[in-house]
Amino acid sequence: MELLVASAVGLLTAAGIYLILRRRTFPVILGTSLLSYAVNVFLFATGRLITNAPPILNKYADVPYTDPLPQALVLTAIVISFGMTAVVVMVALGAYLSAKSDRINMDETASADGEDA
Amino acid sequence: MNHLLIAPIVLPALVAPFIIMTLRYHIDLQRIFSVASTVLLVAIALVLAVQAADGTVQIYELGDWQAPFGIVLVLDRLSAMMVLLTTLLALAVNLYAVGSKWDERGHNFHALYQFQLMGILGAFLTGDAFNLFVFFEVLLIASYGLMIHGGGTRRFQAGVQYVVYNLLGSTLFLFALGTIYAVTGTLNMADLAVQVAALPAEDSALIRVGAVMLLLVFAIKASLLPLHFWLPASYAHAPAPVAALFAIMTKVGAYAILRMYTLVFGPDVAVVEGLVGDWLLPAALLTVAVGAIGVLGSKEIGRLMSFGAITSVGTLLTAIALFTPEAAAAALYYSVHSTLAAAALFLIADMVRERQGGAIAAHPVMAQSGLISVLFFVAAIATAGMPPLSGFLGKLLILDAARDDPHAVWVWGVILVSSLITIMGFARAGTLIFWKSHGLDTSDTLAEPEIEVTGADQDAAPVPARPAALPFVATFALLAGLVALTVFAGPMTRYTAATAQDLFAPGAYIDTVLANRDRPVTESDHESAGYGTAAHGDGSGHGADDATTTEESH
Amino acid sequence: MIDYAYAFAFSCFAAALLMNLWKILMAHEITDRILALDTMFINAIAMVVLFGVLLGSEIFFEAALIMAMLGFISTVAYARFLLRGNIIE
Amino acid sequence: MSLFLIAALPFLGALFPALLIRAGRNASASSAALASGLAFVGLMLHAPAILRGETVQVGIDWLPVLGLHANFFLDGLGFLFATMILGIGLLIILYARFYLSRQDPMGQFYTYLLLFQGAMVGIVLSDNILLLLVFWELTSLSSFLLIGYWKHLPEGRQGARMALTVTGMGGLAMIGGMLILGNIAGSYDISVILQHKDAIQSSDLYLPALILILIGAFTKSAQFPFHFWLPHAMAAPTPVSAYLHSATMVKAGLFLMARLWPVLAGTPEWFYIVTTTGLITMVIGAVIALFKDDLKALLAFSTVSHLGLITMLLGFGTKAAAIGAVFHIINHATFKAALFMTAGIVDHEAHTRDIKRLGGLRHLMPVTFVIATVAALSMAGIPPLNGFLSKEMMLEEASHTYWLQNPYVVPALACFAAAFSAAYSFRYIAHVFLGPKRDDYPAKPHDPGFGMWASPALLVTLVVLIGLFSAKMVGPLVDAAAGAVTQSHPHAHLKLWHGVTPALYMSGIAVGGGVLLLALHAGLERIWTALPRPEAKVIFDRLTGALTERSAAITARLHDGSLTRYALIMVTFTLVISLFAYGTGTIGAPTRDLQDVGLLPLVGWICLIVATACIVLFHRQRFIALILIGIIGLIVSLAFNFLSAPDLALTQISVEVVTIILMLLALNFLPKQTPAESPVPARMRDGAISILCGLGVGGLIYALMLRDFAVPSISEFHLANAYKGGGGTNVVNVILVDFRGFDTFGEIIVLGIAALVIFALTEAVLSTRVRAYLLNREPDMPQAGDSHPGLMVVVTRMMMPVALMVAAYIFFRGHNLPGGGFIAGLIAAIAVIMQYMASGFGWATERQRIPYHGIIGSGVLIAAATGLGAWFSGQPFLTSAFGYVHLPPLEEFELATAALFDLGVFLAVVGAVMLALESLSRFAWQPGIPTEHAMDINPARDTAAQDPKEA
Amino acid sequence: MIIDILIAGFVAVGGLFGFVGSFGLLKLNDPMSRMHAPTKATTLGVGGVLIGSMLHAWAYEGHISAHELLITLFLLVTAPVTANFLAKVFINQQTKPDDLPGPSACSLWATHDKPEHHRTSEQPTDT
Amino acid sequence: MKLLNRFLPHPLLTLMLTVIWLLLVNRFSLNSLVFGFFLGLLIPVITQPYWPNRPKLKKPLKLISYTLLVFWDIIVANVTVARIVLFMPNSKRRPAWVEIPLDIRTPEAIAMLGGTITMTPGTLTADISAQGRSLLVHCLHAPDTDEIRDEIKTRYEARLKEIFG
Ligand code: NA
Ligand code: NA
Repeated sequence: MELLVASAVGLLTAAGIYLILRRRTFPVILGTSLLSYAVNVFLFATGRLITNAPPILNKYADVPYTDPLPQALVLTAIVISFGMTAVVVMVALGAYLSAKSDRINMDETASADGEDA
Repeated sequence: MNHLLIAPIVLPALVAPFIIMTLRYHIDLQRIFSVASTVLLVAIALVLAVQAADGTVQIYELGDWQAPFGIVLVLDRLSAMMVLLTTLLALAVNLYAVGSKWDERGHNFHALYQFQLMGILGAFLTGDAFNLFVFFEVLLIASYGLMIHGGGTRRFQAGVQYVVYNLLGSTLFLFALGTIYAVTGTLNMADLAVQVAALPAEDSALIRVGAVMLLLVFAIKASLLPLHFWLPASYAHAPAPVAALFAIMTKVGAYAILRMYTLVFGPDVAVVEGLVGDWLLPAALLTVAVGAIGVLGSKEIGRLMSFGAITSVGTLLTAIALFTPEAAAAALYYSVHSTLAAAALFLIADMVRERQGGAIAAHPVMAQSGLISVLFFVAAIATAGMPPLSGFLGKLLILDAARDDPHAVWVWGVILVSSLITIMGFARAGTLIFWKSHGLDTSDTLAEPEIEVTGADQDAAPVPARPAALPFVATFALLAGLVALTVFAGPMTRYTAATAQDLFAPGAYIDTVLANRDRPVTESDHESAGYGTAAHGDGSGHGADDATTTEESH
Repeated sequence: MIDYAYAFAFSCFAAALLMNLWKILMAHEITDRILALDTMFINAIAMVVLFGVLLGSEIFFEAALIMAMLGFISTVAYARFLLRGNIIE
Repeated sequence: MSLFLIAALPFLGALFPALLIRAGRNASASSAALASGLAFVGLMLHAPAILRGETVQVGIDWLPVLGLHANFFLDGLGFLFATMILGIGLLIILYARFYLSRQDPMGQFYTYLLLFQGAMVGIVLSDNILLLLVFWELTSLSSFLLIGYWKHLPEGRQGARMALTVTGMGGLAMIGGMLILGNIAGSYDISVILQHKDAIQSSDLYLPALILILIGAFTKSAQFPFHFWLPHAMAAPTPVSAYLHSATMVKAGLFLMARLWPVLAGTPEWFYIVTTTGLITMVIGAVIALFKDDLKALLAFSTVSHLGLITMLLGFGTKAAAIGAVFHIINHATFKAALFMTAGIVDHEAHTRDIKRLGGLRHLMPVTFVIATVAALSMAGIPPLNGFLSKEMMLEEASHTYWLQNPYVVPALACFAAAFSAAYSFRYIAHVFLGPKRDDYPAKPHDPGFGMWASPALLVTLVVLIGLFSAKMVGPLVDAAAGAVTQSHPHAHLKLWHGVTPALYMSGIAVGGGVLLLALHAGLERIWTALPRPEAKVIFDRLTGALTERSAAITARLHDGSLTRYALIMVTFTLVISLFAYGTGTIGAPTRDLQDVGLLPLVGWICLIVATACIVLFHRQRFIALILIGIIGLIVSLAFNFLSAPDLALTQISVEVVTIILMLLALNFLPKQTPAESPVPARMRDGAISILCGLGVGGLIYALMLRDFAVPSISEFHLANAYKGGGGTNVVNVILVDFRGFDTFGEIIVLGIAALVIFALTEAVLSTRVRAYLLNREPDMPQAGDSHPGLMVVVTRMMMPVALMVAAYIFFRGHNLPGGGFIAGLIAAIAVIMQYMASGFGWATERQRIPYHGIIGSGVLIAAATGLGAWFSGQPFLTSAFGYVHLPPLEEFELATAALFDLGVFLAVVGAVMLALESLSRFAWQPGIPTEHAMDINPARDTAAQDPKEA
Repeated sequence: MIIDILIAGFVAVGGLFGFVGSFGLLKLNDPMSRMHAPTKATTLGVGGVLIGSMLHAWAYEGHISAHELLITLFLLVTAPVTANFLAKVFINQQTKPDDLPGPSACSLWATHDKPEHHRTSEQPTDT
Repeated sequence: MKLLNRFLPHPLLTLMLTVIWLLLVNRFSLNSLVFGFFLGLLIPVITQPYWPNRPKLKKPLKLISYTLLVFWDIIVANVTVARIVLFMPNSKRRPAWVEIPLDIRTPEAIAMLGGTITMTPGTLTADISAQGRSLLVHCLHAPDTDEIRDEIKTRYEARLKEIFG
């Protein structure tokens, strides 16, 4: 089980990074999405894996519980990364509509010229 | 419990939603509330600084949950100083934003501004690593909004880059926190200090990875080479007051490095032995060099200022990377200086841009050229580290602190040579912008300053008519801060030296934070039997049924 | 016997999931891809419910409920995109 | 007068001229003179004590951590320099009042001048080398302003920048040297350092310190090879040149060498570096000066030469040479300042400084002629003027100095330079003032008013008097100053006639040689012009130009705006550093066993892996990539369910759907395909890096999962106390709203900000020409006719109350079972989004009563208010309270403030999601679309519309 | 025992229908037909499992569990909308007005009712 | 009656929501009933603007028998579809489009019919005419399209017409 989770995290990370290294905003946003899946599962897995032990206290039985803390952290992380994704989508759209290009790289050298060495 | 401790976070967190809810269409009321809130923050920060000045560490246990189980805010000399610095900067910049009417060029400026402050102040105050992440995100997302405030193509494009780069940073932050939690089982910084110090040295690889990833996250914020690439475009294209406020953002990264790498992963912690020594200092020195080269090679005033900021931050990181109390004290002094100086530079750059565009080239003489050139001159010598201002003293302190380091020659060489290059760069820019204009025909351009929209401001909202004195007051205030920092260098360095001593002997911090860890939880009047068995994934329930669990667990 | 039934049902839904995946990847028609994703959601609901039954736990109910609701919304969103480009107009 | 006040007066005075210029030029000048004069008087009050050989000291701690103290002391050396700085300063102020024209901003001039004066006084009074450094660099800065005073002249700008660059560089080197010096001596206080000669000279760091300090001194004093900036600084107005390049700035370097002479001099290193430099400078300066046609350039190179002379004397390291140096400093200041002023007068009156265009002025400007002649003769070393006296002393010392055991090098070169010195001095007289009167002067020259010639006249009076009555006039001063330099009590034998000494022969040769050289000048000049020689300015410009170009190129290349590259560098750097961290540590054995893999996880894993891989493969087809993202979200949610995280599963799937809606809204406007742009090698490189990162991250989490916590996690506390202290059985929810409610507070603020940002951005974009583009935009896919299908509208209408019911359910049970405000908020938002999607933006917006901004704000405020409520019971922010209420006939139920906090979360989420989506939707909204009906096709409506018509 | 058989039966039949639904998606050879299989079979498959779950709760947990009905209801209500939308996508992308039996001689199906498909001289009257 | 209308503006919806709440909490208790009823009163007020012109049911009780009929048909439909999917070769299958002219006019009724068609044997509502006077139905296997049209009209539409009027 651990191997499945670890390999999935690894692949999501790899795919995310590969897409972030593309040159248009859309694949880059896809990449950040994948990366946030990867990191959420990563963070979740730091509580170690266990089935059928949700951290819902049971009055009637002495049952095992998984580590609730990483879950709470992941929840926070999911929400935050949602907010971030929403913003990046929006900024990218704004940039595309203004520039009529969704290239993510900009030409920084095309600034004004000075002289008089 | 001293509720004033949380006031710097709660106050903006109340003012911002209030502005959003009720004052969305009343810019003047927004201004009043925003400025009033910032003034109040300054007052609070002053009181906190006074309280922290004698070295007492105060904690604020949120939700009344004792550390390390709940989130705790910690006020010590360092956080008090950074909070005060932030609020002072924020006030000046806020006045500038109001005076220059930058706040009118888009929506929600003041709400975002307050949220930004909340994030920054929270980051300085929190004693919990994950909470630090949350505040980083608050300050980042607010900064995204502020960065693209007012719109414009270039600003959007730079905004996308800024956001994406920082998203990568945030992701790395979570990887780091996950790793650290998975090894130590805790998130509280003081508790981490205890646990990491007790880790067996023969099982160090994983915590080392976590620690170094965390450092890289902070290094991104601090714009350490080669993680600084987000900075030039973002600062150059951000609205001026925002760029000026951003001057503190790099310090958040520097602060976090200093905090985590003295408290948790301190120089004498066995498991992180030799982790950063070999590369952090060279990287910091390269940052200085690249910044200086950038200053000399910039053709646009915003970029010039950005690279000036990079040089400063590189110098700061150089001092931090030495990891000695003396160097840390120098770094703290220098960080105050460089924050004010960089902010002033961005505001001045904006004044120039407003009047003649951003190109570093000759233009017809602009309105208030003399006054602005004086401001530029002062800010430039401060940034370049020329006497008599605090930049010089800060650099001297850093050079002095580096003298016993084996790499002292490099530190001295790079900092001094970079200073020269920076001086050349600023002199070149200043003479072109302010002096060369006098050689041009000035017959009909004196009356009406020509506003040349370049780069960042394409198709942005039209620039409003010339503002009043407030922008100058704000800029003067920042420079006056530099002067004060110079004149009162003695008391100031006594404070930073004491702060640095605290940092390198974090016993008091740790003891204060963890003082209540064994306090039992007050029983509610309800039945509680049968709860509380923990099994961290191995399926075999262990741990007791009640509050005694906590006593056993640590 | 009941265990065999569960095992059978699990296998059926697992197979269904894999078939859906295959269809999503290999379909020529875009409608088939969306349809397959929708079906995947429904099969997943079944699995969640089955899993709950197997563990005798009720905590999976909400997940199933919400998946039913959200699977629908996302399918409609995909389809609307293809119909009008604009999913909210 | 306190030394503090003396040092501060010029700085304080600097404030006034700029302010008083509105009251007139005289007021401005007077205020400057007053400040200078007061300081001068204050200084003179100390004269008796100083001339007795005493020193005056004051000090306060400025930066004790560093050892930077604001300590001042006044000894003979300091007194000598301060006297020159303030005295000549006064004369310059007077001279400048008449020199500057009406167009020149005089207030600025005096402000800069006084700033400079203050910095110079500071240098010479400092008893702390760090303090000295502060003033040192201040002179660079203020002289930068003075040299660039005529902003409209490119030479001014360039000269100023060159001066700043060169002297700034020297200053920075000196910082290094001073820090070393201070560290060897254990103090930065000069009076302390001067006690540590042996420690300093025996230190390993002596040579580096010496070199660094000397670089500072040499650059400032324009010593070879840093001499080239000085002539270019002549672009400044003449008063500036007269002040900076006769008495003050260039002498700062000499002052420093003299100041540190007791601890630095006397070693072979010192001798060879300083003497040689001085000698070379003296010779080169003298030779070049002869061939300069610009009066000020001639004087500038003569200054270079004389500075070399003094440097050489200091380099000799003997007491007598030091006395000579001190004496020549005085003499040079008097005659050179006077010469600069006369050059200024000539320029002012004749409108040219070109010697070739001058001549015969003696007839037109007799007063100026007299002043210039006396000063020039002094410079030439003609008795009985003061220049002769000190030059004699120099020649005397040179005559018995061995250079590499060679007795002839120094005297011969000194004599050679002296001859050239005499020659250019004579040329200044002969080619400017003598000769026939010309009729082609650019202007009609005549003697200026008294105000302008008073200053040089006073100076030449001194030249004469010092020459004649040297012992009386300056004897005590020279003794005191030389005493300070040599740390002894020397007695200088200043007199005109020393008898027939080698020096007298050499003087004679020099004067004779000078006359000869002047006679041969025309011929020599042809040779000089024909000689190839490096032009320092060209080299400097080329160097700085190249440096600037290179910097611009490097900067542009590094920061070219390619996020792709930035990200690649960041990822690679992170990977490398992390691997380094891992590799330098050691890893223990696993402590946990692997868990079995069942069918379900395997199938889920396959789906996830395949979908992820396919996203990479098909990412160019953006819509398909979004569908694949849907699979990943689904599987991750299932995995959370399977691995005991029901809350996460709910959150993941809800967020997933909202995200996809968001992306689809955006994709509508974006290109639907991504072009293949990166070349194959780049893709392979990216792939390799990505795979390595994936392996790293996967390996890391695998290693972590196989090991237990070092100590039990803090979450055991949460499990143990969730119910007892937090009142809930869903521990994750209790952590979110109670144990770590502060995180959640931050989290909803993040969400709220995100929505605000999106809103603001929409407004920003739609307020530009993008709006017009959007209105005229043709859809890039074939659109179906029916935009709001009735089936969907009906179903969503029915579902809305149900969905809200579900949201309420999820909300209320969250504290004890999976759920909570966040998920409930998303579900409620989705219920509303359904209306937007089914019935249209306009229709749904019209039905929205409360602005989403308000919902966000109220959510955050409710959460904050809940937190603040705790203050009223004396508890910290966010302390929760809960209780159990029993109202018959109802069963007992729980009331918790955490629910109120969660309500804040709920509202913030609803508001944020809706505001974000609504903002995005506005991009597509066309104002023309009718909004009164949700359904495009509604036969009931049509029938109703027809019926009245038929009736 | 009987209840076990019932549970097992429902669960197994549910599984079978789930399989059939997805298999149909693969097997059926035209896009419109493929929409039938998951809409109906998969929904029923889930229904079977849900009834099994209800029975299980009643038999083993000792209480009547009816919330599974909600999920069933949800699926039943939403499935037609999904199918409708996908069908419209198909009609929009793959067909022209003439490929379908017209609603009447001179009108269009809603999906085709866009400017470029309006037949000339048409008068929008239905039966 | 007026008073009742004031406090219970949407009795049917309130009832439905209360039942849904009880289903959601899955344990009957007085608390749940009271709270569910409270929400059942509240939520319709919030959602009211989103459902204007809510149709009045003429014979609401007939809805129950209709629902049962459809449930039964769904099960039959699935067996039919399963047989076709599993055992009928694609070559023998006769998919077809069928137009169903509509007599009902209420959008809710049409939607219900459309939903019913989709969930019942071998048919799927694909589209509606531009004026909403007929439905386009796709049949998975329809050797005789007229028969299908007639069955839909008699079995379902007639009943819905009764219910909605
Ligand atoms: Na509490
Ligand atoms: Na369906």
